[in-house]
Amino acid sequence: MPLTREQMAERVARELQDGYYVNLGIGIPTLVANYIPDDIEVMLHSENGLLGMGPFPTEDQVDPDMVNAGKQTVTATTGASIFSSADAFAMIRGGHVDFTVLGAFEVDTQGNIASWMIPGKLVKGMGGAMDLVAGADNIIVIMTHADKHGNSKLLGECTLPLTGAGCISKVLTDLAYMEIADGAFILKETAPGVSIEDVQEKTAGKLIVPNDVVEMVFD
Amino acid sequence: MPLTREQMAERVARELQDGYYVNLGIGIPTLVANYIPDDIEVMLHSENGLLGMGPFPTEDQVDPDMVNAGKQTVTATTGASIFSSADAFAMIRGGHVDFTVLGAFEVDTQGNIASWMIPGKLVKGMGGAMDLVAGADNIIVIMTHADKHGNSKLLGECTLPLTGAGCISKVLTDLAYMEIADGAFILKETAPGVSIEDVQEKTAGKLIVPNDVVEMVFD
Amino acid sequence: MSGFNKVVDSFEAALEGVEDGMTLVSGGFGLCGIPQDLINEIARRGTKNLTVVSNNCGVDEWGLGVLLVNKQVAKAISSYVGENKEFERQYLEGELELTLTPQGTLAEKLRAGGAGIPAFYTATGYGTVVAEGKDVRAFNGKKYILEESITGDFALVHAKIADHYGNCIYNATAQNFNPCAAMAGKITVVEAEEIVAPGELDPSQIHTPGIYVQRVVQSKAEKRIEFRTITEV
Amino acid sequence: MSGFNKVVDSFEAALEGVEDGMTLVSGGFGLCGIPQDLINEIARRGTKNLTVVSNNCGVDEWGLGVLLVNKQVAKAISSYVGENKEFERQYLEGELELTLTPQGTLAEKLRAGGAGIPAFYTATGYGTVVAEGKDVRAFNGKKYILEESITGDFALVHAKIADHYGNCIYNATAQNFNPCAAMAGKITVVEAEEIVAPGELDPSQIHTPGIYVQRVVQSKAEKRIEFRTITEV
Repeated sequence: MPLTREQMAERVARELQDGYYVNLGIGIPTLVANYIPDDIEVMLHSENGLLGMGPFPTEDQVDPDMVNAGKQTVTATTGASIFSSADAFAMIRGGHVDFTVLGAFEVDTQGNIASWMIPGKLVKGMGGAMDLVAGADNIIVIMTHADKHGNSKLLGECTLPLTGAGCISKVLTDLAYMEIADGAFILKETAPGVSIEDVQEKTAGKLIVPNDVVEMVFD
Repeated sequence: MPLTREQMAERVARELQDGYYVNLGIGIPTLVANYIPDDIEVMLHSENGLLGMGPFPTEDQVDPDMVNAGKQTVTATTGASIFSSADAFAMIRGGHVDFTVLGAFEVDTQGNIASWMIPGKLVKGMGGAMDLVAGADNIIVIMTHADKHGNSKLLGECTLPLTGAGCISKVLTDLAYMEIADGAFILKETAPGVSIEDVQEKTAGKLIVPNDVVEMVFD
Repeated sequence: MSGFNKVVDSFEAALEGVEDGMTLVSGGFGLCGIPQDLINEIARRGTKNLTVVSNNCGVDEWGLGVLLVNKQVAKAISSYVGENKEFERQYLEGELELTLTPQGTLAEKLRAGGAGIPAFYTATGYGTVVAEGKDVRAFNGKKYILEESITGDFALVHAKIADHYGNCIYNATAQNFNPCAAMAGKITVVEAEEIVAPGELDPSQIHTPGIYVQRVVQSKAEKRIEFRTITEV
Repeated sequence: MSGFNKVVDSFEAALEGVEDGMTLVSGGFGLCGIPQDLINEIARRGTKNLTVVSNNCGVDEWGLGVLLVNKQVAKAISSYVGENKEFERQYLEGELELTLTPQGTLAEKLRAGGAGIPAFYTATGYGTVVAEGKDVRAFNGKKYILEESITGDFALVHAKIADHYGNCIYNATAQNFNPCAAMAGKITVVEAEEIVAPGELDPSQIHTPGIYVQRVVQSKAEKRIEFRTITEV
């Protein structure tokens, strides 16, 4: 069975370590915050200028001056800091954020990522996505393995305009967890009940299947 | 009579306007603060991170954490702000400081300035001088017209290593006030009792003497 | 008062000198921390053919969207222009020029503009359309592109507190692009929720020193929320 | 405690991992805001062949001068190294390498290093010895030189207050190069006069967010004054 959105978030959350500063993109990546293991602490970085993003406010706590990078009302955690956009991106660009989770339309075997623009559709802008992919050392892309028409999103070469070049080395899809190295996707884990052949069939880019592929386990 | 140090400071202070942010270099330029006209207000910028430098502290006010760019203990004026060295030089480099007064060893008719290094003597460093001359739009150099051996410090081409190239357009010496334009010093004012010939004699670089040179007046 | 008293008593006075064809830099992120009163005054003046530099372009009837509806904007330099139907329409019909700029690059361009740094290298955008026509250079084996700084004829800023000298403090994440915008304006105008006498603010706790600010005016507009998200208790 | 508790209980633990040949970035301006306890610990360890990046190099027996006397410094990157006889002697005898860097450029190089900007253009130094070997480029008719950023293996920082998470506030002009140094360290160590629990500091009033800081230690050294200048009353 392909992973649900929640399982994808849960799997990604296993990459978190105690003391990590983490930036979660909009969409499925946001769900990762729900699966932070109880025995560790992470601080969420929001690129509009907040380190230590807390949960949504209660009605009483709502403050128009307190939003996240998705422009949603949020709170700050204990020990948070707040700063300018230039400073927020200095943290990203300077590699100070330990872990970044992003969605994408396509990823390829060169570590390229396309996530912001589909030609012919209205361009709304890249926001902070280009900064995040170029600045972070440790990025995981989280997306479905194929689009709704069944076309693979894991390619030999991205077809859509890039968000960043050569900057992605980890991809989690609903079917598998893969790393990118030496011009290929390297299969590391499959979703429960998903066969290696299923993954191969839906991966358009070169896929290397080592001997030690494991099946993910969820409670 | 050549101007005294105090008269030089007094003459420079006449360039100040109400609301100016001003950076005063070490030495004679510091004295300018003593001649700020009563009917205007200026704020002094100190490049170690203080806008709104006040007088030296009384014994009771001395704080090792409160110093100026000369590493002297100082106070902050009402309405001061304090910031990092990077921010302090952003103000200088970005042209936000309205008026800068600096000493020099030599100035030439190309607007070059040499003020930080005499070959053969120990090099202590340029500190913030190169940033100040390159960043400020409105700089006045204040120095003696000739060195103690009688050699002119106003040259066709600086002989000492430069602090900045093409950035000086106003020079006040103990003999005269000059502007620099079109490859020449243009005499604007002479010190009381100093003749145009005196100035010409001690100016090695090309000196233009317009018809409207005036003599400075001091109370 | 002294030449450092930058407080003006009307939005009209605050924006005196804004002319057709100028570049305006605006603080704010979405609808958070935007200089709404100053935007409204630009609308009232009807100034045309403006270039606006701002992370977003507001929504249809709030934020910079007010100027879009009014057809005052010729060009936008932004990182994200969603949530705005009028923007879409004008852009698709070729009435509006748009230069999309990555968010961090945009913030840094403004800070650099204010700091007298004409250009800097960044990895952001390397290998993408953003890099087209820009210098590429490797440092320590990694590729970077050269980005030039931005300044504006006017910068519009929203602060929580400003003193008479223009020293500003921002509230919470309403800080966002405001300090960057404040640095980048030839004339920086601050609308503040509260205006205090010099000396009221701790010198070490000022976000934007007054040297960057030319005018201060009392703000009055409501604050709107773009996406109200709530934890139910 | 959590992985964000960065407080260590000794200077030895604070500087674990400092090795011969490393680059150390230090905050401070003259003797103001210097991380004296951390400098003393480097002296105690006797680490050799260090490159120190700091606006000044202390005086003969205080500040980084302590490391000079100890012959631990191979190279200094500074803007001004006066007030230090031992520095003079070592430099003149060829024991010490010195790269003089304009003060504002040095501050910006550290900020850029921390911000992931590998290089930037500045007018500072154009036409001088500082420009030798550096790219020159014109923007809007003015000439600028390309300056590369600096990072250090360790950054040593002195703060007034730090919380357990490494969020820092500096006192008065003891701020100076400290926020720049904090950004530029692979491992940034803060000595703080006061250490408080997270939540004690206003999030909007933090000078250096904890993300830049790896270790925090209680400082104890006295503060010295380089030039005590007094207004007689």
